[in-house]
Amino acid sequence: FAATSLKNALDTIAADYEAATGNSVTISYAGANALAKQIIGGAPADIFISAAVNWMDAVETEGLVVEGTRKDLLGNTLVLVAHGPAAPVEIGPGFDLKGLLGDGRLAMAMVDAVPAGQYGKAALQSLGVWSAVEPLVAQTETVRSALGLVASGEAPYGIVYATDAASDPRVTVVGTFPETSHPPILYPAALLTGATDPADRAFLDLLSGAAADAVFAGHGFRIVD
Amino acid sequence: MTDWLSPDEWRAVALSLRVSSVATLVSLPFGILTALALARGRFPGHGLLNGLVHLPLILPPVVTGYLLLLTFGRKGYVGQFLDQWFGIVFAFRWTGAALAAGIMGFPLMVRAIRLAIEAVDPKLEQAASTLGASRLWVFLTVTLPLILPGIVAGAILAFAKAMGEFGATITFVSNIPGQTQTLPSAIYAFLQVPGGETQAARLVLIAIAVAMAALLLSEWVSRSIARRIAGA
Amino acid sequence: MTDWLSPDEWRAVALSLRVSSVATLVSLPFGILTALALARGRFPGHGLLNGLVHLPLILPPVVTGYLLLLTFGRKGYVGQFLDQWFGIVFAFRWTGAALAAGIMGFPLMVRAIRLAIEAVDPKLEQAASTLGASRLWVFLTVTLPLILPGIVAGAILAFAKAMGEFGATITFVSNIPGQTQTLPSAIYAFLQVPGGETQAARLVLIAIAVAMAALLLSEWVSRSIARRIAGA
Amino acid sequence: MTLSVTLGHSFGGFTLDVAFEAPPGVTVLFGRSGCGKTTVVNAVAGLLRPQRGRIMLDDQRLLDTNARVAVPPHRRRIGYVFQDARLFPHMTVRQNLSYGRWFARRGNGPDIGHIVDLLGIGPLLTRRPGLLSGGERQRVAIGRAILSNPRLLLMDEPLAALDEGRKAEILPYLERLRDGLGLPILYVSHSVAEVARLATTVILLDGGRVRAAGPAACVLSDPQAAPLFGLREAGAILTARVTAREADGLVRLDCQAGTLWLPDAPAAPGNSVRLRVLAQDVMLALTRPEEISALNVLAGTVQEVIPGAGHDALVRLRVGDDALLARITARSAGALALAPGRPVFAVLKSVAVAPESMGA
Amino acid sequence: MTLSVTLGHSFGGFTLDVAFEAPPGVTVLFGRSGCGKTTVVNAVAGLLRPQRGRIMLDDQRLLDTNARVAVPPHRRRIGYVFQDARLFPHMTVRQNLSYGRWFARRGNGPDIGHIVDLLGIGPLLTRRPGLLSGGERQRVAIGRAILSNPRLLLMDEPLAALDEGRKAEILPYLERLRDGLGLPILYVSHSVAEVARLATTVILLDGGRVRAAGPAACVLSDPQAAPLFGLREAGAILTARVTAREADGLVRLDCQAGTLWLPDAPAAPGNSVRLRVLAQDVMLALTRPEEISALNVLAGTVQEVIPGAGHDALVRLRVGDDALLARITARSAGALALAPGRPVFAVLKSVAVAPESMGA
Ligand SMILES: Nc1ncnc2c1ncn2[C@@H]1O[C@H](COP(=O)(O)OP(=O)(O)OP(=O)(O)O)[C@@H](O)[C@H]1O
Ligand SMILES: Nc1ncnc2c1ncn2[C@@H]1O[C@H](COP(=O)(O)OP(=O)(O)OP(=O)(O)O)[C@@H](O)[C@H]1O
Ligand SMILES: [Mg+2]
Ligand SMILES: [Mg+2]
Repeated sequence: FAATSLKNALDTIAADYEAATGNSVTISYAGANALAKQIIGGAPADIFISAAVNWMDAVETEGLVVEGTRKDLLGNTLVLVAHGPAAPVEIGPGFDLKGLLGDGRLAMAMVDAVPAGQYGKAALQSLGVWSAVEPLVAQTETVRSALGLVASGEAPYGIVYATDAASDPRVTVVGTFPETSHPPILYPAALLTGATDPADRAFLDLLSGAAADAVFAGHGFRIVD
Repeated sequence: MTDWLSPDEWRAVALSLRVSSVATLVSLPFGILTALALARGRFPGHGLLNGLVHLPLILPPVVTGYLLLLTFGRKGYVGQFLDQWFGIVFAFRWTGAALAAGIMGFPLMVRAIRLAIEAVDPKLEQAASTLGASRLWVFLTVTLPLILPGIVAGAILAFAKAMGEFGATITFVSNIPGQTQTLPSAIYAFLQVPGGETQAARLVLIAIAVAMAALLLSEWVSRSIARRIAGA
Repeated sequence: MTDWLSPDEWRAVALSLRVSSVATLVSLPFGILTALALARGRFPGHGLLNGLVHLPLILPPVVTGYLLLLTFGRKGYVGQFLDQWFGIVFAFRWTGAALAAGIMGFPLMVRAIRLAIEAVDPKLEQAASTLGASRLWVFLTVTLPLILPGIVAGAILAFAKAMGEFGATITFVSNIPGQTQTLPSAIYAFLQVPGGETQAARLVLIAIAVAMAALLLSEWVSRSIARRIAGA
Repeated sequence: MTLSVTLGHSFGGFTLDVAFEAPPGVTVLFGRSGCGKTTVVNAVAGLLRPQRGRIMLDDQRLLDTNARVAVPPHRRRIGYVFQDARLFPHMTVRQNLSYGRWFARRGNGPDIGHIVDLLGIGPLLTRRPGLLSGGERQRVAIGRAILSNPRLLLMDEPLAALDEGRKAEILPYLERLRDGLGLPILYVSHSVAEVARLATTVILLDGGRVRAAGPAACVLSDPQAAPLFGLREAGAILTARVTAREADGLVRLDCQAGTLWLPDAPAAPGNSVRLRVLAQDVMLALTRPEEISALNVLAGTVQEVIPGAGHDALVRLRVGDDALLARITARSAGALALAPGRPVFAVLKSVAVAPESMGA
Repeated sequence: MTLSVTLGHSFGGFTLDVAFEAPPGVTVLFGRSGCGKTTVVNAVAGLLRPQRGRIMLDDQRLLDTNARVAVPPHRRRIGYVFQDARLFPHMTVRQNLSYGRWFARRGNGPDIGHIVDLLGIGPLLTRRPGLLSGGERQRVAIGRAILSNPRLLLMDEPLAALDEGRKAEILPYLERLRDGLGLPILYVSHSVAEVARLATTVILLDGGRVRAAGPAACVLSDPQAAPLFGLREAGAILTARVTAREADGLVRLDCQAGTLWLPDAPAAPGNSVRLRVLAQDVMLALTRPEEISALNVLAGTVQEVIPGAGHDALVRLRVGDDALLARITARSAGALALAPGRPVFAVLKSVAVAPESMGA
């Protein structure tokens, strides 16, 4: 079970793994929240890679994580993107995001629900601009939709992961949020208690291996040691 | 009551009601016309129209929302046209939410009305025409009253669907508290947070209560129409 | 054709077809019975049943999926019971996807059938009873054939809905390729990935094609039934 | 088989309160539009659950509101020809006809081919009812009810939509059902000719109540009932005994006042029959007319001359023990100086005493 | 207003091919069940689009398939009383009645209160049609059509579901519509009595074709047509002139062969009328009967004795220039030695020549 945002990278890694070992990997991509609930509800999952720390916490609290296997696999950065070519923006405390937007909207994932939104909100709060732009935020179901809004030009700016921003030529990264402005963006992974096959552990180990790191990095993820 | 719902939540409830009612009422005339065309018409594009109407049912809501965005968004062809000529903007407005909800409920509405139209005895319409009623009058005085239960059924389906619609809405007009944050969006937001279930449950109960009230009302209307037609 | 769809995609198409068909066919008898109870019954829980049937329409699909997970999941009461006594498991199986799709399409199916039942002239049923047919036989030989167009309409709505259902399915049984990854889930997954739009579009076209075929078939069946009843 | 019915029911403005017995044969429910005929028939069929009532078919209780007994319609085995045909639109004519068969437990009812021929619906068998003509539909409905092999047949104006020719073919068949199979029939009709021809018993309804009931002959000659039938149908009953069938085919009947010849007889020689003679078909003469085509001349005495509303008068005669009514012009009554006690001859054309006027 | 109709249409097994003229007055379409009457009426109303045909109402072209003209039903201003009532179930009886009014452009049609009284539907006005009795429904349908103030009235067996009493009230009203308003009526009926009473013109249909057509009196006495009407309705036409209304109310008419007295006359003194006399109501005598109640005795000669199927015979007489038919027993024919050329007296009871047998 893995968060949807990992799909491209994980698919590549899994394909390589299958080719190399002959073992087959089945990956179910969905939102971290849905996956966590399903795992708590008894889903036959062996490995869980969450896009947010809190959902992994929820699973761990239920005692479903094999002790000692949880590790933060990946990290990500948060960027401000704009539609089409645009001038870079200096992101710092009190920067004039509102002025930048004009009467346009700032596309973000849901700020209370979706991790990317939560991180974005935290960042804007710590930079002291949240209250100014809050009424202008268009919250979407997923971070991808936020990217879509910017890509199609419906919203001039949006806050998304660097990994997403890299994938779409219609958007320009105009700035990166300082890592200190928001809680660390981490993708924890863990072996679940339902896993019996030793290959499961092997695959999890592989994910933190160098080959995997290269793939993840290729998709814009930050590798956490 | 106010104390156990936050202002944002209240606004979500009110907005949902507004969006659903407007979506239902505005789409009703189109629904009736489309149902009429599908039930009675024999024209070349019949199959196409039928398919088009069902599309929102077949497609995942996100896709529908995305297509809406491409069409009716600020940069969409229709959206630009409407904006320039009529000043109608859907993007990021509650009207957009209503549009999305209306389109998602449209197939349900059309099907119910169509079934009702197909059940009308054409002999009664013939009788009306011999009494001097033109086709329009026949429709207004005979067909329409007779399909009223079907229209009510279609409207309530569309309304219920609109109350629950979320995927297309959020994709199209996103989720702006007080403007486009409907009840389902709010519920969704709570579900995304660990431990948000109880708050979500509260909103779910409200949604259910509202929809049930509408449902009971529609039942009652349908029954009283049916009873009148039976003659008692 | 095989070359422009990956095996996983093929499996998603096949699975969607299977899930939708099974969901439609299995829920059909229940749909007919429920519609019958709602159209004809005068029992205490009438309003409640009516509300319950509409619930999946009112609730955001995610909520429905979550409720399904709580009820029919491995840890759910009903799920555990079914597992222990009948060995039926829904969780994370395609059967679960079918259950979710069936439940989501149920209100549409019931409403269409109910409208058809309400349009049947009870005088014909009375005539059948004077000819010696018990209530069951009256239903089988008179009511059922007369509501066939409504049943077809209900089934096609449910099928279309099942083809597009996604929110409840992915919440309930997740998105496991070859097991629970239906066409809409696959589309959704592609939409969430950078550069997945074209692949998503391809799958959308397939979904549309399948649903249109089903739609045309149902149109044809309905028309030929209607023509037979008209006597031509 | 005897049907006995007691019913009380009220709709908004209409109250039904009837009690009658329908002995074997054809019982005709007769009355103005809206007087409650269909309501009674529906209650017998079990389609209407009356507020109070008791319906017995011989000793089987079909309904008893006191005992909370109500046999459901499909167990009553009662065939019903509805006022509106109510054919099943999704079945062919043939399937409609054989529908009741599926459920008739005891076998060999009427032959389907025979009924089809009788009703002239052979060419329609593969058609669906949607586009049949009004009369065709009604004929199929009659066939369907008869073929369900019922114990009792309810017919609500079954022949109203049919032409005289078709009626003339179906009526004898209904008579045969009545006489041959002993199938009791409860029959609603507005046609006095049909009533006179078929009825064993007549129940006269008016405003939801029984106005008159009894053997057909009695009710039809009841002066009280005359307004309901119309003046042209006023008549009286003669009792006669069939004595011989003569060489030229005519049947000789003796009654107290003289001899009658009829072209046909409803019974074998030696039996007693009742003849209905319309007041309109009776001519009066002071001397026995000779050399005329009318064969039937009866001697009697005037009992009463009742002036009518127009220029006519109804003359009641006594011929033997029987009464006879004659409708003549007031002028003739004067010209012949008709007054109680005056002896007269009643002339009836034999062909006017048609077979359909004879109650068995 | 004259309606002229030429139609060709075929359904699966049935082909319609008719042409007729309906002059002012009542034109009755008569024929067996399934012969195509409703089909013709539907085409006139515009509800059926025939494959070939031309329908003219005076000089307005309602339909002409050659010229591809077809006036839509709502512009034809033709009232239609359907064989099945087709009331609007969602409207009250009153709303049903006034439905046509909304669309009638020219004002002052018949008075709604008057029609309601005539049809006896006053107590039903606030009810909905769903639970009306069969006859009540039909009466409302008649009212609805008349009140739509049409130029032509189509009536498909409008009185079939009604009792004699109600018919006796409605028929004179239809006669008044015919005569007073000059409203042409195309009327489908199975009842010879209705035909005889109302019809100006009779169109006899058989299997989709016109078998006979013309003034009512001619068609009704056409021996060719007799089987379609039934033998009991065989009759002939006498032409007579109304000469006086006498003191006791009887009307004196002279015809070539003698004098007739009728209780009522369809025309004022001095006018010529046609009388229909049923063969069944004619008695023959060799000597002029005296002291009898029948006032009407005509002298004539036997032209032909036609033996019937049973024990009866049809005797054709010549009385003056007119023909007269008498139906008597074969025995009487023998006893009176009836043969062509033999002089006889025809006795008709005056009351038997009822007003409904008179064509104007
Ligand atoms: N739409 C149709 N398709 C096929 N056959 C039809 C259609 N309409 C009528 N018919 C047939 O045409 C014939 C004439 O029908 P029509 O209704 O005109 O008869 P009718 O003279 O009115 O008879 P009735 O007195 O029984 O009402 C019937 O045999 C009928 O079955
Ligand atoms: N379900 C009902 N509710 C209210 N009134 C009714 C109902 N059914 C019948 N009536 C009324 O009861 C009366 C009797 O109806 P019924 O159908 O028995 O008449 P009918 O004698 O069959 O008349 P017709 O000869 O016109 O068919 C009518 O006045 C009718 O309007
Ligand atoms: Mg009735
Ligand atoms: Mg007809």
